[in-house]
Order: sequence, then C-alpha cells, then structure tokens
Amino acid sequence: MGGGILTALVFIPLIGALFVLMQSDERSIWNSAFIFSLLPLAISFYLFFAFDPSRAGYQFVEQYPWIPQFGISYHFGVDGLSLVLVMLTTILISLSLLYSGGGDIDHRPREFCFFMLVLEMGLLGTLLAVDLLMFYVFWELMLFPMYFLIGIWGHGRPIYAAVKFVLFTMIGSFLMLAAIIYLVMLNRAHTGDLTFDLPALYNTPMTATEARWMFAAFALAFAIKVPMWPLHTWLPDAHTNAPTAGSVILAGVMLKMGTYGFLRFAIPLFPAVAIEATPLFMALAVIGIIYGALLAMVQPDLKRLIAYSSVSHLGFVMLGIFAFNLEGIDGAVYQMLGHGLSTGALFLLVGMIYLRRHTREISEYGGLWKSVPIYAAVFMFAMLSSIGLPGLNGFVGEFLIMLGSYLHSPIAVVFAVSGVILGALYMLWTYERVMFGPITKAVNETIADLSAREIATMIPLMALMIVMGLYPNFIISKMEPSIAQVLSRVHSAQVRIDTEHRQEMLAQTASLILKHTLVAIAPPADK
Amino acid sequence: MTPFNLSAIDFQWLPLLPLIAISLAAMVVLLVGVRVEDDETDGLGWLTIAALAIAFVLTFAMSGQNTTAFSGSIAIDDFAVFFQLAILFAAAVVVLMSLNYANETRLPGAEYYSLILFAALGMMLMASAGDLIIIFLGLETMSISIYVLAGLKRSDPRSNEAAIKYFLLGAFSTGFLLYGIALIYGATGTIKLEPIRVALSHGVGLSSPMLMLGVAMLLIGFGFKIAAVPFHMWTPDVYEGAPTPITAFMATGVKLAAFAGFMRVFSLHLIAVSADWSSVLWVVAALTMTIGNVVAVVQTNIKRMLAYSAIAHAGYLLVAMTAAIPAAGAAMMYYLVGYVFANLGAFGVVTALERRGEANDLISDYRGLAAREPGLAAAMAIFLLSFTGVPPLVGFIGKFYVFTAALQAGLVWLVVIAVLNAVIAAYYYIYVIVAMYMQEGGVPVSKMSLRPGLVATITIALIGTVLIGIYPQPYMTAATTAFNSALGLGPIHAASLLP
Amino acid sequence: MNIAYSWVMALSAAIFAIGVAGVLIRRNILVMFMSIELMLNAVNLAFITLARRMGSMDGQVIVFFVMTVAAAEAAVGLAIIISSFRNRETINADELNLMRW
Amino acid sequence: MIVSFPPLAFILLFPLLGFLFNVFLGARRGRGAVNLIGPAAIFIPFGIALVAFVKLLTLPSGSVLSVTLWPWIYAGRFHADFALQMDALSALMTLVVSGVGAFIHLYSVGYMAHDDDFARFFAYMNLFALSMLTLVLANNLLLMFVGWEGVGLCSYLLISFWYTNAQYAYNGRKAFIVNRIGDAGFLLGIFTIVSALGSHGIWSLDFATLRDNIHLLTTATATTAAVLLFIGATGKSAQIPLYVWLPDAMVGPTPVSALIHAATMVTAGVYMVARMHFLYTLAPSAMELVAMIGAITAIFAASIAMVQPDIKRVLAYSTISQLGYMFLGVGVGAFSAGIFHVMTHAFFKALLFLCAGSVIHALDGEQDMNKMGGLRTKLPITYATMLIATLAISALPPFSGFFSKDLILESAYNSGHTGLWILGIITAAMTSFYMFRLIFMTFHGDSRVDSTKAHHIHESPQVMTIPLIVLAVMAVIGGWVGLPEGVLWGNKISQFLAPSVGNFTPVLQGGFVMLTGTSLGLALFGILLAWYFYIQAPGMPYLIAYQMQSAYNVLLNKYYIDQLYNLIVTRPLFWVSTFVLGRVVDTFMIDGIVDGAGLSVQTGGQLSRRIETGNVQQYAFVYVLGVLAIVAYYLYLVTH
Repeated sequence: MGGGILTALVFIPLIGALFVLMQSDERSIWNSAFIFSLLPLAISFYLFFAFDPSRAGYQFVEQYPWIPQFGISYHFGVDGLSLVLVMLTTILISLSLLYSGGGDIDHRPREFCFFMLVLEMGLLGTLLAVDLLMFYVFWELMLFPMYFLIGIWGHGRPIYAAVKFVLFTMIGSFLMLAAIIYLVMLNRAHTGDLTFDLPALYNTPMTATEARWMFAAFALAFAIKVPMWPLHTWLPDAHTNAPTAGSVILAGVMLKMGTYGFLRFAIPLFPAVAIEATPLFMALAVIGIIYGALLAMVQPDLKRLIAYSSVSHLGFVMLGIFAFNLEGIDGAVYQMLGHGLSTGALFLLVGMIYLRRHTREISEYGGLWKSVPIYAAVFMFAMLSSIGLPGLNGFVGEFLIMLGSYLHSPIAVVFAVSGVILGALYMLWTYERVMFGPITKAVNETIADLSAREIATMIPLMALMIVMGLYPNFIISKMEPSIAQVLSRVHSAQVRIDTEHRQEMLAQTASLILKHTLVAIAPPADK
Repeated sequence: MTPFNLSAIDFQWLPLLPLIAISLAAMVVLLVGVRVEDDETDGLGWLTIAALAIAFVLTFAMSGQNTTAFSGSIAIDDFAVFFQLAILFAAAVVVLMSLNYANETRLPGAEYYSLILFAALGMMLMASAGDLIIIFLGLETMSISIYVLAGLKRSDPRSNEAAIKYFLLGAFSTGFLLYGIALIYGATGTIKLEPIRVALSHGVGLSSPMLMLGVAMLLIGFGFKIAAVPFHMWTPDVYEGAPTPITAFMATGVKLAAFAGFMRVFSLHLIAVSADWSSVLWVVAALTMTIGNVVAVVQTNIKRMLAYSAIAHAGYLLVAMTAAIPAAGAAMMYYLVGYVFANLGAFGVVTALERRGEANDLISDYRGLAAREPGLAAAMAIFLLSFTGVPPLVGFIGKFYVFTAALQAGLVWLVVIAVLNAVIAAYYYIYVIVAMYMQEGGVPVSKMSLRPGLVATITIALIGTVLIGIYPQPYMTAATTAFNSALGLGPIHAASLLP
Repeated sequence: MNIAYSWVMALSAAIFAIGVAGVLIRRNILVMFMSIELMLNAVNLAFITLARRMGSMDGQVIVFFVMTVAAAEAAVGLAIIISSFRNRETINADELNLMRW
Repeated sequence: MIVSFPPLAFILLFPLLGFLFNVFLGARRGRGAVNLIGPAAIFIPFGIALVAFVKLLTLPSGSVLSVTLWPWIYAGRFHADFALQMDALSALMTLVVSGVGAFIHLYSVGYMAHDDDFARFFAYMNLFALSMLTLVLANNLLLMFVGWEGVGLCSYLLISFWYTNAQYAYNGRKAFIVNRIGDAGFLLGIFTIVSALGSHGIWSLDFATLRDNIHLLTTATATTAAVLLFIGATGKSAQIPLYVWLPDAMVGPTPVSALIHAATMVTAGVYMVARMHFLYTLAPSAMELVAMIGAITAIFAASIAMVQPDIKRVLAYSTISQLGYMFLGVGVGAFSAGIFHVMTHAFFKALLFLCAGSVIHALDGEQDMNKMGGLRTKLPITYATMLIATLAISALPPFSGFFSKDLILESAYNSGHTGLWILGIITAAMTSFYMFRLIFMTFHGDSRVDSTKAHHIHESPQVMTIPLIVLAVMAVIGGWVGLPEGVLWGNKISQFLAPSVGNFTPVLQGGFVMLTGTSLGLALFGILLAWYFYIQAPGMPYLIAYQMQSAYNVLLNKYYIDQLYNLIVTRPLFWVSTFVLGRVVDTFMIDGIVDGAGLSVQTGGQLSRRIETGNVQQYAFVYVLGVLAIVAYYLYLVTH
C-alpha cells in the first residue's frame, strides 16, 4: 500500500483549486495557485527517487472498492511509464502557472488558476489510475478544464477551437467507454468475476473480431489525442487559439496521454491486433512526420507552426511505439518527455513575444536578435532541442526511435529521417525570419527583453534539456522495466500470430479504423 | 356470470396511508387557499411541502413489505416505494422552486399547490399499480392535473396553448392506452398484472393478434407520456408554454410515473413477450435519441432545448428498456434518479432568470452569466455536463449503467448509436456553457438572495448530481433491490444481477 | 354466437377509427375533443363486449371508471378551451401555433 | 594496448569553460578578458594534446589513450558511452585542430578588434573547438556524431554571425540544412551497422568493437553502410552533390573560413572515412565511389575556381577541390595519404585564408580581386606568407603540399586508377593556375584599389602576422614528415598512422619519377599560364572570356547548380506543402469532412424541426403515423 501518497498527489491540486476560489486579490490567487502546484511537484520528485526501478509492476499502490456492484475500485498505482510522465506534468504545470502570473492572463485569474489545477488533477489521475473506469473518469475530467482554458482565455476563434477540441476528443472517448464496458463484460462472461482492474483484464479471452473492434475503439480515442494523421486538424486550431499556458499543457502533456494510452491500454490489452495493425500505424506515423513537417514549414503563424511540428514529433513517438522493441519504445517515451520540454519551451517563448507585440505573424518580426538578445538565445536553445541536436534531449529520443524502427522496418526510417531534415529546415527558417536580418518593423526595436520571471520559467526547462541530452540513463533506467513488461505481452502475442493471415487481417483493421474515423456507422437491420 | 361478491375484496387501508394523506392535504390546501392572495402563497407552499414530507415518511415506512392490497390491484413493493419516494421528492423540490415563482407570476396558489398534490397522487398510484385500471386511473389523475397546471397562467396565451395541446393529445393517446388495455383484457381474460404475467408465462394467448395489438397500443400510450418519437411532438411546445416549475415537474415527476407504469407493465409483467416489443423499442429508442439530439442542436430557446434533451434522455432509457433484463431495470431506475436531480437543477436555473412578464428563456439570455452570477453559472454548467455524461457526475454513471446493461443484452449497435448521440448532445449542452462563460451580454438576474427557495432547490440538485455520481453504490443497490422485489426475487446480491 | 362478439369488436374498432379520423380532420377544437370522446366510447363498447364474452365483471367495472374519467376530462378540457378562447378568441386548431420549431 | 589517460577530458573541458565564460560573462567582462580567455581555451588543449601525443609516441605503436567519462545511452540492448580515445589518427587530428585552431584564435583577436560582438564570436569559436575535438576524440560512432552535428551548428552560427545581413543568415541556414541532409545519411549508416551487428548480438558502436566485428557484415551491408556514411561525408566535406553550401559559407568572418571551412571541419568527412577504413576496405565498390566523387569534385571545383573574381570564393572552391584530392586518396585506399594531405592542407589553406583575411582587413572589406593589385609592397609579410602557401598548394617541392598531394596521386596511379590519376594531375595544373592568378591579381600588376581605400592600406598588426608566419613555417616544413619512401627518413607519417588506418598496399609499384615529373611539369605549366595571362598580357583573360562567352558564364555561375537545386527541390517542396497539403488535404479534405459532419447535424436539425409546425393536428397526424407503423409491424409479426 502506498500510504495514500498517490491520493495526495492527485487531489492536492483539487484542494488547491478550491482554495484558490476563496482567494480575493490577484496576487494571493497566483501565489497560492503556484504553491499548490509546487506540492505535487515535490511529491512527484519524492516518487521519482523512491521508485524502485528494479521492479516492473505498479508501486505505491492504493486500492479500495468504489462501485463494488461493477467491481470498480479506487485503484491508483505508478510504474516506470507513468512515473516519468507524472514528473513532466507537475513540472510543466508549475512552470506555466509561474509564467501565467506574469501578465499573460489579464482577466479572471481566479477561474484560470482553478481550471489549471483541476486540469492537473485530471492529468495526474489519468496517469495513475489502474482501474479502467477510474482512468476513463479522469480521462474525461482533463478534457473540460482545457476546454474552458481555451474558450475563456483564448485568442482569435477560441470558441470554435474549444468546441472542436471537445467534440473531436469525445467521439473517441465515448466509443472507448463502450469498448471498455464490452471488454469487462467479455471478461466476466469467461472468467465469471466482474472487474475493471486493468491487470485482471489483460488475459481476457476474445475472438479476433471482438479484439479488432475494441482495439479500434481504443486506438481511435488515443489516436485523436496524439493526434495521428489524419485526425490532427483539431490541434492547430486548439493551439493557435489557446492561451500560452493552455498550449504548453496541451502540447506538453495532453498529447502524451494519447501515446500513453497506446502503451498502457490499447497495445497490452490487444497485442495481437496491435501487431496486425503495425504496418498501418507505422505508415500513418511516417505520414504524420512528413506531413506535419511540411505544413509547419509553410505556416505564417508561429503557434500554428509549432502545432504542426508537434504532429511531426508525435509521429516519431508513434513510430517508436510500433517498432515493438525496447530501443524504439524507450525512445518513444523519452521523446514524449523531450517533446514536452522543448515544445513547452517554444510555446512559452511564443507567448512571451505575443505578450509584447500582440501578434504571432512571423512576417511581423525580423531582426529581433538585435533588440532582445537573451530572448533570441533562449529561443535558439529551445529550437535546437526541438530539432534534435545531439547533446540535447531531442536527439536521444529521435535516435532511439529511429534505431528501433530501423530494426523493425528500415524503409519507414528512410522516410522518417526526412522529418529530421525538414524539422531543421522549418525551425531554422522561422528563426531566421524572426531573429535574423535587419529590423523591418520599428516597433520591434523597442520591445523589452525577457523579465526575471520569464527567465526563471525557462531556466529549469533548459537545464532539463541538457541533462536529458547528456545523461539519459537516470530516466531510461527507471522506465525500462515497465516498458519491457508491455513488450513481453506483445512478443508473447507475436508468437501466436500466423504471418499468413496478417496481411488480410491488416486490411480489415485498416478499413475498420477508417470507418470509425469517418464516423460512418449505420445500424444493421437486425439487432 | 359470477355474482359480484363484495367480501371477496380484501380491504387494506394501511398501505394506502400515503395516498390518503396526499389527497387529504390536497383538499386542505385547496380549501385554505381560497382566502389567500395570489402574491403571498408561501404558506400554502410550505403546507404542501409538509404534506409531501409526511407522505414521504409514510411511504418510506412501507419499504421492504412487498405486499399487495385490494386483491392485487395495489402493489406495495419496493419498486413502487422507490418510485413514490422519488416522485414525492421531485414534487417537494418543485414546490420549493415555485415558492417565489408563484408569487412573482401571480399564480393562483390554492389551485396550483393542490393540483401539484393531486398530480403527485396520480403518479404514486401509477407507481404502485397492480392493475391496468389503476394504471389508467393514476395516469388520468396525473394528466388532468398537469393539463390544468400547464395552462395555469391564464393570461398567457402560450400557457393556454400549451395546455390545449397537451390536453388534446393526452386525451387522444389515452384512447389508445385504453384500447390497449381492452385488448390485453380480451387476450388474457384479466386486467390484473400478476395474473397476466402468469397467464403469459403459461403461454395463454401468446402471439394472438389481440395480445399483439394490445401490447402495441399500450406501448403507444406509454410512449406518449415518456415522449418517445414519434409520439413526442407535444413535448417542446408544452415544455415551453407551461410555467417553468411545472415544466420541471413534467420532466421529472411525469417521467418517473410514466416509466414506473411502463416498466411495471412491460419490463415486469409482459416480460414473457419481450421479444415482441423490444424489437419495436430498438427502433423507437434509436429514433428518439437521434431526433431528440439532432433537433435540440438547433434550438434557441433553452426550455425547448431541454424539452428535446428530455426526449433524447427518454431514448437512452429506452435503450436499457430494450435490453429487457433485470440489470436494465435497475439501470433505468438509477438513471431516472440522476436525471431527476439534474433536471430539477437545470429548470431551477431557468426559473432563476425568469421574471414576471419576461421569460428570458433564450439561450442568448445566458451570455456572460458566469461573470454576473458565478455560482448560478457553475451550477448550470454542472447540470449540463451531467446531462452530457461527464464523469464523475451522476449523468455519466447513469449512462455507464445503461450501456452496461444494453451491452450485456448484446445491443452493441444500439449502444454505438447512443454513444454517437452523446457526442451530438455534448455539442448543444456545451453551447450553453459557451454562452455562459465565453460570451458577453445576456440578461441580469434578480437577486438570488431574495429567492431562498430557488437557492435551496439548486443546492439540493447540485449536491445530488455530484454526490450520487461520486458515490453511486447505495442508489444502485436500492434500485436493484427495488426492481427485484417487484420481480418477486426479493433483494439480491448486486453482482449476481448481471446474467 | 361468437360471431356476434367479433362483429361488435369490429364495430368498436370502426367507431374508434372514426374518432381518430375526426381528430385528424376537424379543425374545431371542440369537435376534435368530441371525436376523442367517441374513441373512448368505442373502447367502452369493446370492454363490455369482452366482459360479456369472458363472463367477468372487470370489463364492465372499467367502463364506469372510463366514463367518470371522461367526464372529468371533459370538464377540465372545456375549462382550458374557454380560458384560451378568452385570450385568443378562436378555437381553430390551425391558429394555435404560437410555439413551434 | 589501451592506456587510461584521464587528462584527455581536459582537452574538452577548457573549450567548454571558455564557451560558458564568453556566453555569460564575456560581454560584461569586456574585450581584454575575452581576448585572453578565448584563445587560452584552445591553447591549453593544444598543450595537453602535445603531452598526450608525446606519451603516445613513448608507448608501443598501436596503443590507445582512452578515458570513459560516463555511461551515456543505455536503452534496451543498445549502449554507447560518453568516452574519449586517442590513437595515432586522433592524435594527429587533435594536434592539427587545436594547433591551427589556436593560432587562428590568436589571429581573430586582431581581426575582430573592431567588432562589438567579439564575445559572441569567441563563444562560438570555443564551442566549435569543443565540438571538433569531441568529433576527433570520440571513441564511438554516436559520440562522433555529436561532434559532427555540433560543428555543423557552429558553422551555421558563424556563417550567419553578422546576422543583420539577411543574405548571410540565409547562407548559414543553407549550410546547416545541406549538412543535415548529409547527417541523415550518416544516421542511416549508423542504423545499418547497428542492426547488422545487432543480429549477431553486438550492440555497441565503439570503434574498437566495430573494428573487431566488422567482418560479420556481408559485403552488401558493408557497402550500404559505407555509402550512407559517405553521404554524411559529402555534406560535411562539401563534395558533389552536397558541396553547394561551402562557397556561400565564405560570408562568415575570415578566421572562421580559415578554421572551419578550410582547416578542420570540412576535413571531418575524410577523418570519418579514415576512421572507418575497416568498413570501407570491406566495401570496394564504395571505395571506388569515394575515389571517383573525390576526383570529379576536385576537377569540377578547380574549373570554377579559375574564373571567380572574389578572392575568398576562389579559396573556397580550391578547398573543395583539395578535399576532392583527399577523398581520392582515401578512396584508393591510401588512408594515411589522405590524412597527410588533411594536415598539410590545414596549414597552407588556413594560411591562405588568413592572408586573404589580412588583405581584406587592409582594404577594409574589399573581396573583389579586380579591385586589388600591386599590394605586395604595401603588405610584405602577407605577400610573402601567401606566396609560400600558394607554392605549397601548387605542390612544388619542398613545400608541404608537394609531398602529400604527390603521395595521393602516386597512390591513385599505383592502385590502378589511371583515369582518376589523369583527372588529378589536370586538376594540379588548374590549381597552380588559379592560385597564381590569385597572387598576380592581388599583389602584382598596378593597383586597381578604390582611391577611397588606397591611402590607408596598412600591414596587419602583429597579433595577426605572427600566426601567418607560424603557419607559413608549417606550410613549408609540414610535409617533411612524409618524404617519399627511401628518401632520408622516409614516410614517417604513414608509419605512424598505420596502426590506426592500415597500410596502403599498391597494386603496381614504382614509376615515381615519371609520376612526380608529370605533375610537377603540369603545375609549372599552370603557373606559367597564369603569369602569361595576368602579368604578360593582362587583356588576354577578357578576350578569352569574350571568345568563349557561354563556357565562361557557365563557369562563372558555377554550372548553375544552385539554380538547378532551387528549381527541382526547393520550389516544388514549398508548392506541395502550401497548396496540395495545406489547402487541399488539410483544409479541404480532412477539415471538410469534420466540419461537414457538424454541418450535416445542423442541417438535419433544421430540417427535422420543420415537422414541429405547432399545429396540434399535425402532431396527432404524426402520432397516428407512428401508430400505423407499429400496428402494421405487429400484424406482420402475427401473420408470419
């Protein structure tokens, strides 16, 4: 038993949120919110060091009955996989609160902090829940705070973006709920005991068809979150219109929930189907890599650009996951963290400049280095980490991903590396247009360089980027056993698969997932 | 022809105490109310609440008895008790909601409150009917009172129109219901439900045209009350025109009663022929959900929107009904409880914006509400999210429960339809939240502090919506035991419910 | 003899149908309401017939209930129609469409 | 034998410290501190490198100094350490990099004396030193890649050092992107090796491990890997087809051109091939490719160099050409010869650039040789040193270039690549021609300098001239470590490098006199031609240019390669992204479907709400329709 530490971790933000609601003056709102985000950070640090890497299973487990009638239990646990993402979450939330207090959020700060902290609760709960229904509850819970963040504090067309974001995600998650229930019923029908506990459901006997449908439902929900091509179109809108902190959390943490879902649920629950679907997902991932990069290249809006670059980077993550070997998945998870940091940093930087100039149009800038050297330097740093310069966090992930995928399918990597090239291309080009050249607009000559608060926000990120680039082991060693566990399920399924049928099954899965994505489902004549 | 033997009937007054209490209270209120001015009717309101409270206690005392009275015409089982308690609670909250409203809009207090009581009486009667006649009587007692209540704003043409429409169509569908009763009677030779079940389970009159038509007619009759497509047409108009608390009452009390009767007859006593009606319900459910949601998307008036959402929710309930398994029954009962809470809350908020003369019931009137009345907006948001089915609110657990039951019965496609509908539903519910939180304008709210009744209503609803969602087990157990008691199974261990 | 019963049942069905048709066709609310009463009476006829055929009292008892209820309904219905007439000065179904869509 | 030698770490430490100092304190501490720290950060490593070198000489041949700093990437089965090693090859490269680098840093003190961004400049320079030293000292392919990309980054930063000029910024990006393309190939090469060896259970990229297990690779795999790695080399070392960035890189400060784009970074490709020689020897066809690309690049670049008016561009193309030689060398299997040329080239080409820089410095920024001439009196030291360098690059004995280049050509011939050898000697002639063209146009004849600048032409300060002299000395004697076999102490350097890069085993022997004779003769011919054109008959070049207008333009515009790339790569890429993907797929198709779904719901609602006419009779009508439907269904059930 974990002595309630995970409960504390998840619900302290909620307490904080309620506490913030009681605050009246702006200063104390920001301070209390920040402090309440520091507590989970501290706890997650403790977890990180107290975590025993030699054990693969869940640690600090807490389990109490919640809805016994359905065998639903209040079940928290942390393993290597969730551990690192919990770290990422707590860090980014704290930093974005720290930053947002500096003037980025000019109205209704109380609600803002409230929703940020509720969001943190949702995210942490999603990561730590071991019970499927608990997971679903938090999965939905994290949706709405973000919806409010985008809708209330967003710029441009916030409402369109917020609603699009919610509906897009809901289609997937509702179908996933149906799949969850179906899976549980199936398990009950075979084993006789009714439980939503994830480990208990791993060995549910099911026919290939059932497995495919359920995998499709899960995969759809997660693929939308990731987002995988072609389900990505909500992302640019959401990012472009979201407030800075919103974008940071959205790109930094929320997208990872999709990939996390694949690793934690979709793949271990239905390994056989996952293997069938590998070519499809690898193809989609590679398309996403190149597609995202190419579109990022031609975006006139900084945030849209970074949004599309996220599509590209998450494509790498998916590629690594579906390589189905330790190197690939290690890399994928590492890339999840790395992308969280670098993209988070980039969004923060864009927010900072937006705060000064109230535009994100690249064409509005140029020659900024002369007026804001520190900003330019920090931006350069974040950019280098984002394009995967060796020695920084980005490289380790990308390298391992491509290595792993190469072992699985070289051709995929041959295409994927073009993503590396294009990544450098659009990032450097953007940097060139924003920072280099003569100052074209007079306003840009007088903008202020980074404030102490802003620098304080960036320093932890940059430090982590270096550490993660030069000494990845202290993270990889923590997460590898859990990843190995996931893999073992896949490999044991691999053995069972008859390569003869794979192509034909793949085709079915593909068409099926396609049908789902197009939401073209009509009831058959008979029930 | 057997001679009419009075002594054959076993007179048991005790089980009827709650009903008697209610009817007495109704008359008292009516008589006292004659002297009361229309703008100071709070006293009557409290009197009504008191009566309902007493009835509540008495009914609660009945729980666990599972007896019948009047040679099976009245069933006093936990099923009945469950629904009656819910009905009484809903009625009480509606009265609470009406306290200020009745004064502000100058409703004739005496008639208003006594009719609410009479309606409650009819609803309770439906819940504990052991006999098709009692169903009919209860239904009529309820309906007739509601007709009047709907039109009680005499000066308001919308109110009149609502009343007329409801009345005409209601009477119209009563005809079908009765015809159905007649045919069942003809097919099985009895109007008592228990004998009907026995007869059917022994294969009497199975698949005889008369029985079939009877089932069809009953289905239509109930379908009208629960506003199932295509018998739903009256709902939006009546919901819009009726005084808001009465709309709330229709959305909660009437729904409860109608489903009580519906389940009593179909899920419990016509279960032997479930194959015949569930296939129809499959289609009806799909249609009801889809039409309700799709049309709700384009509504601009929040009461109409809620009306369509009520239709949609009836659809979700019908999904469970289609499953026709015990678990589904319990699921429906839980769902209804949750739905009642959320609805009372939502209509409470709608009432809060209403003022004499001006309805303020356009969604655009809700713009910027969060800025002016954060608490009110937050409450509304939570109710709407519960409708949407967002965890951990009661609406979500209800949907979860219903889907579980449906999937047990193998209604995968129906569930998929329901799920997709839920997404459509999310759109229009969220749109109201958009208006409240992300837009400017709208109308000011008159001081909530002057409307303690309303505040109380919303608070109660809020607590229920959140609490029953976070800690649902007791209510699930209650629903389960209740439903099984009516099955004659007695209380059953929860888990063994799922076949 | 049984023939007779089915004949009567058919008759009641016919009357019921006529009632329905009346509701659908006649524009005057009062007449519509009368058609509804016609439906109810058709049902009554059916009840009595069945009761007689099966030799049970229930059916006949029901008829009394139905008649009572119908009376109540009539009273309320007329009241509603009148109060509406006060405001709108019409009892034409077509003109009662303030609320739609 | 492997000897642990922790001080190696300090070779990296000091540039790092220098970098950090210049970034965080440089601007605040002021010019004095920077001018001290910046060069010191590379002089000290030079010293350490010397010590290490001596230690290495004392040890038996073939031994390796090494130090493991920390375990770097241990993921799954794959593992790579953050570890350094110094064998003969690394030692030589380290010395060249830190030595030449040191003097160029010194030179920069003078060169940047008037630039306000000195701190940033030295920060970049130190960072470069750090990356380059990491590259040459890395003990595994992956860590080498870290340095590999690091130098690319520094090159990008330094090319666009004067960022306010949009063109410079563009050139910097161009350099980085082209390098990235090469690096992509490099990565794929790494993956190929890992996956191939991995199937034999070997998951390390240590050079030692690779060398011992490389035989496990099939020839096909080896070839693939070798070629992929070579793609990386073509990017870094500006070979066809990825050479396009180097000429544009000349917009950076001249010391940068000297250090990065002449002496060190661009030779990384050669170093890599030599480092991986065991792989290449497994893949003869890959070697053929390397040699061929090298030879062709050499003559191709030389031909362009002959007509360029910009002094630095001439040097840039000559660098490309010389790199071609080096690849020719390693390509035919004479790895030591290639590295030997790397070394000598580092001396004389760095010197050439610094001299050019000194000239440009003197003419404050003028780079067009048509606006120079007759400077030898004004800039005596520069003239003298540059002349030495020119003689060295023209491969005239006893200057350093003669020995290394001749060794390469000789190896090419002896290994049976007669065709490539011919290309080589023709290039030799061209080289001496364009180099002396440069000398003559710059220092001889009568001055064509703008009157505005003419009056204050001055020799550079000592801090700049000393490096010139030092390098000049090296340019003379640098080649003597590799005398032809049998002459005096013979070819010491090849013997020294042998344990690292293996011996060159020629197919056919001798012909030394003939070979040297021809190349010497052609070199002299080139000089004479240049003398005739630019001293004797100055009008002649223009006449020829006029005569062969088209050919001249082709050369002047560098065979229009840039335009070609722009046309077939860049433009289509942007068009596809903007219109095909952006407009059609993303907006129209995908979002179209999404919004379409929403819209269809909306319209569905609008339509179906119309049923709700408000007319109670129509409600009843719908009601009855429902009734009929259900009744019909049941009658159907009954009858069937």
